[in-house]
Amino acid sequence: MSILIDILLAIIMVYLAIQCLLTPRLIQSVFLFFAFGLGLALAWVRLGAIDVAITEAAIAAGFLGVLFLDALKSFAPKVSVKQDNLEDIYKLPRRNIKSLILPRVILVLGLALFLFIALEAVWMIPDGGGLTASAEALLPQSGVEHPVTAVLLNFRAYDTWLEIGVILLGLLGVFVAGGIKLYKKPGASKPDPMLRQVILFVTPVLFLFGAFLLYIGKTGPGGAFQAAVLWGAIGILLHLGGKPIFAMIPRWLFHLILTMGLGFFLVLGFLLIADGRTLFEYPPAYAGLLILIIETLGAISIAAALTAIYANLNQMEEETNEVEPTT
Amino acid sequence: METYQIYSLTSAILFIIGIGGIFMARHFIKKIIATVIMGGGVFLSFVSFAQRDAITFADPVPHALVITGIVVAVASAALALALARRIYQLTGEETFTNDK
Amino acid sequence: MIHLPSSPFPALLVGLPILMATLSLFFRPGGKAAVGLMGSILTAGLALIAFVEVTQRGTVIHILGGWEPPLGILLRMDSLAAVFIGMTAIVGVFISLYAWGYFRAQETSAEGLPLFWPLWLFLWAGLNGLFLSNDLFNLFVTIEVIGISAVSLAVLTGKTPALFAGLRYLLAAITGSMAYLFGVSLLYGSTGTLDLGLLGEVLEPGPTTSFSLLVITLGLMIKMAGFPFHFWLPPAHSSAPAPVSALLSALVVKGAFYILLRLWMEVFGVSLTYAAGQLIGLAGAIAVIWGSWQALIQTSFKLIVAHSSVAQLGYLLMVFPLLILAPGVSADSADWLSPAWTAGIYQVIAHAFAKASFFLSAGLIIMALGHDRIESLRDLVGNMRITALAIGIAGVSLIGLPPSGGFMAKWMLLKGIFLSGQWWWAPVVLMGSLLTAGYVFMLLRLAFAPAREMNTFRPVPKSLEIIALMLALGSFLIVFPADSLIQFLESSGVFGSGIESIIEGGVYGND
Amino acid sequence: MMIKEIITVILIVVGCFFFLAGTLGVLRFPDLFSRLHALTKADNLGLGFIAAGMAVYIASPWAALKILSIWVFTLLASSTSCYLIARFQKEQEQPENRKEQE
Repeated sequence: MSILIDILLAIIMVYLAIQCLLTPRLIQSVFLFFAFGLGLALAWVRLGAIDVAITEAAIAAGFLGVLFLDALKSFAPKVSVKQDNLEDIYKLPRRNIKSLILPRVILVLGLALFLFIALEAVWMIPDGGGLTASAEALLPQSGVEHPVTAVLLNFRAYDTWLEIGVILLGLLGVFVAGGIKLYKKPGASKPDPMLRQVILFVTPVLFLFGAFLLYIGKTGPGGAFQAAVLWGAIGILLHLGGKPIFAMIPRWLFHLILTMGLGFFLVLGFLLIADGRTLFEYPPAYAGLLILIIETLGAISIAAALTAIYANLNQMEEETNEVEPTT
Repeated sequence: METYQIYSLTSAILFIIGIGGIFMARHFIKKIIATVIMGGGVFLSFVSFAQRDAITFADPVPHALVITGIVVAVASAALALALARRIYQLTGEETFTNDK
Repeated sequence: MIHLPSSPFPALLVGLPILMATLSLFFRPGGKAAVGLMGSILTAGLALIAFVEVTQRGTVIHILGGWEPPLGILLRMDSLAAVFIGMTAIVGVFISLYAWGYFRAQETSAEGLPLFWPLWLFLWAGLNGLFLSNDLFNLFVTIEVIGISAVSLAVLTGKTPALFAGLRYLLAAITGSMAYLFGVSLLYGSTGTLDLGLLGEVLEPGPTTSFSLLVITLGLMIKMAGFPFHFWLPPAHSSAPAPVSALLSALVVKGAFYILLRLWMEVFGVSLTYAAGQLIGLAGAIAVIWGSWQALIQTSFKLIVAHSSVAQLGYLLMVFPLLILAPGVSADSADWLSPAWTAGIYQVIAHAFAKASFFLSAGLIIMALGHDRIESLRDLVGNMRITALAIGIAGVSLIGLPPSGGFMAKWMLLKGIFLSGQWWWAPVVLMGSLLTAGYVFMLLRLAFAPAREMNTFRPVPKSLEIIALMLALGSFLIVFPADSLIQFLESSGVFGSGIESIIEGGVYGND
Repeated sequence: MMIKEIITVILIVVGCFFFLAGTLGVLRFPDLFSRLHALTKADNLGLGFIAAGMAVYIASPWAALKILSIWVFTLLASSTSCYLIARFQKEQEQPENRKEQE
C-alpha cells in the first residue's frame, strides 16, 4: 500500500517536470514549478529527510518560486499576447522550425540512451553503507543532538561556511547584473491598507517561528537555513509593504548584517588556528554554544541576502518603467 | 523493489529531463527552471541512498550535502534570473535567438 | 591513520581572501580597490610561503574541525596543489596590479565595477579551495564559488553582449556542476565516502562507476570548455573587461582541468579504459584544430585570443589518452607517464602566463584605440612598443617555439606521445602549432606594418604595459627551473610512479 | 480506539470532498472572482476538516495546537492573497474609473 504512494508521487513528479518544460505559457510553467517543488518536498518526507523537506519547501520552491513569480511581472504579458501563435513564441520562421527537427530527434534519442545508462547505473548501485555509523559514533562529541545539524555545522562546517559565502556571492552577482537597488523610493507605491495590517500581524509570528526553527535545530529537524528563509520572508513582506528595511538603515550596517555570518565563522576559525587547533575545530565544551551563535548570525546574514536579492530583482525594471501611483 | 529504488530511479529520470530542458527549452526562465529540475533529480538520488543506509536514523551526511546543494543551486538560479531579466530589460530578448 | 604533517596554511589560503573580500565590501569604490589590492598581495605572499613550506616539509594537510575523513573534510597541499596555487598567486598578483591601474583609467564607471575586488578575491579563495580540496562534495562547492564569481566578473561592464555571454556561461556552468554532482552522488552511494584518497582505495569497477566517470567527465568538460562544449567560452571571455578575461582564461578554466586530472589519476584508475582515453583525446585534438582555425579567421583581437584558448585547452585534454596504454602495449611506467602529465602542468602554466599577457595587452589596445579590430593594429610597434613586444613574446610561447614554456610543454607532450606508442596525436600537436603560428604572425605582421591612415593611439599608462610584458616574460622564465619543478611535482607520490601503485599505496602514505 | 479512527476517516473524507468541490470550481467557473471564491472558501473548509481529523487522530493537545495554527495561518494567507488578487483584477478592469477618482 505505502509503496503505491511512492510510485504515484514519482509519476506525478516526472509528469510535472515534463509538463513544466513543455507548456507554452510561462505562467503555467512557473506554477507547475511550484507544484513540482512541493512534490519534491513530499518525496523528502517519504524518504525521512525532514530537514531537506523544510529547506526545499522554503528555499527551492518558496523563495525561488517567488523570484520566478516576480519575473513573470516583466516576461509574462508579452508571452501571453503571443501564446496562440507557436511560431511567434519561438520567434522563428517556419522553415527554421523544420530544420530544427532533425537535431532535436538526435538529441532526444541521445537523451533516451543516456537515460537508459543512468537507470542501469542507479539500479545496479552497490551498497556503500554510507556514513550513518560513524556519524552516530561521533554525535555525542559534536555539541548538538540532531545528526544533520552536527554534520552541517561541525563535521562538515567548512562546506557550510563556503555555502554562506556562495549566497553572498549570489547577491553580489545580482548587484553586478542589475545595479545596486536596495532603496525603493518611499511613497513610490502606497501599499494596500489590508496588506499592511496583515504584514504587521505576521511579521512577529514569522520572527518567532524562525527563532523556534533555529533553536529546535539543535535537537530535531530545523536550523539556520530554514530559519533564514522565514526571516528573509519578513524582509520581503516589509519590502512589499512599502517599508524596505535596508533603505532605513545606514549602508555600513547593511554590510555588517550581510557579512557577519561569514565573518564570525571565519574569525572564529582563525582564532582556533591561533590557538593551535584547525579551522572550525571547536573546543568540545563550547561546541554547542558556538554552533548556536554561528547559526543565529548565519541565519540573519542569509535572511538579509535573500531579502536583498528579492528587493533588487523586484526593482529590476524600475529605471525605465515608471511605477504607476496607485490610489 | 525497495522504497529508495523508486526514488533513485526517479532521480535519474528527472536528471535527464532537466538536461533535455536546458538544451531544448528556448525561454530563459524555462532554461533556468530546467536547471533546478536537474538539481532536484541529483538531490533526490543523494537522499534516496541516505534512506537505504539508515540505521537508527537516515544517513545525515547526504541530508546535509543536499541542504548545502539546494542553497547553492538557488543562489546560481537567482543570479541567472537576474541576468535574464536584465537582458530582457535592455533588449526585449527572451531567448538566445542568435549568436550574441 | 594519517601520517602527514599538519599545517595551518591550507586553511589560511582559503580564509584570507574571503576575509579581505568581506572587508572590502564596507568601503567606498576607492577603498574597495585599495583593500582588494592589499588582499591580493597578502594572499599571493601567503601562497608563496605555503609553497616554500611544501618544498621543505613535503605534502601537508589540514584536518578541518579535527574530524578525519570519511566523515570530515581534509585539505591537502601536495606538490601539485602547491604548483597550481603558486601559479595562481603569481598570475593573480600581476593581474591585480593591472586591474588597479586599468579600472582607474576607465572613463565610464558602471555601478558594479568596484565589485571587481570582492568578486575576484572570492574567486581566488575558490581556486585555492579547489586546488586544496580532497573531498568530492567540497570540490562541488568550490566550483560553484568559482562559477558564480566568474560569471559575475564576466558581466561586470553590464553591456548587452556581456550579459548574453554571461547567461550562457552560467547555464553551462550550472549544467556542468550538476552533472558532476550526480556522479558524486552515485560514487557516495556505492562507496560511502567522499574523500578522494579513500575513494581511490575502495572503488570497484561496474556500471555505476563507469556512469559516474562519464557524467563527472562530461560535467567537468563543460566547465573547462572542452570540445564540443566550448560554445560558451569565446563570447564570455571576449566580452569581459581585460583583467577579467585574463583571469577567466588563465586561471578559471584550469580549475576544472585540475579536478579532472586528479580524479582520473587518483580515483577512477580502476574503471578507466583505453577507449575513454582515446575519446577525450579526440575531443582535445578537434578542439586544437578547430579553435586555432577559428582564431585564424576572426577579425577582433579579443576573439582571436579567446578562440586560441579553446585550442590551447584542447592540448590539456590530449594529456588524458597518454595516461592509459593500449591493451597489450607495455611500457616502463616511469618513462611515459611522467612526461605526459607534466606536459599538461607545463601547458597550464605556460598558457596561464601567455594568455594573461595577451588579454592584458588587448585591454591596453582597446584603451588606446577604443576598439580591438585587428586592421587597426597597424603600426602598433611605433606607438605601443612595449605592448607589441609583450604580444610577440607571449605569441612565441603560445606557438611553442624554443626556449619558451610553451615549447617545453609541447616537447614533453610529444615525448609522452611517442613513449606511449600513440604516435597519431603527434600531427595534431604540430598542426596546432602551425595554425597558432599563423594567427600570431598575422598579428605581428600588422603590428609592424606601416600605418595606412592616421591611427590615433591614445597614450596608455606605461606601468600597465610593463605588467603585460612581465607576464609574457614569465612564460619564458618558467623554463629555467623546469628540472627541479618536475622533480618537485613527482615528489608528491601521487602521479610519480604510475596508476597501479596509487591504488595499492593510497595517497596518505599509510598502508 | 475504533471511534477515534472512524471520526478521523469521516472528517478527512468530508475535507476531501470540499477540496474536490473547490478544485472543480476553479476549473469550471467562468471568471476570476467566482474561481477565487471557490478556491479560498471551499479549500479552506476542506483543509479545516482534514486538520480536525488529524488532530483527533493524534489526540495530543500540543499537536492539536500546532495543527490549529497551520489552519489559521493558511486561512490568513489565502484570504489576504484572495483579496489582493481580486483588488488587482478590479483595478485592471476599470482603469477609467480609477482615473476619474484621481
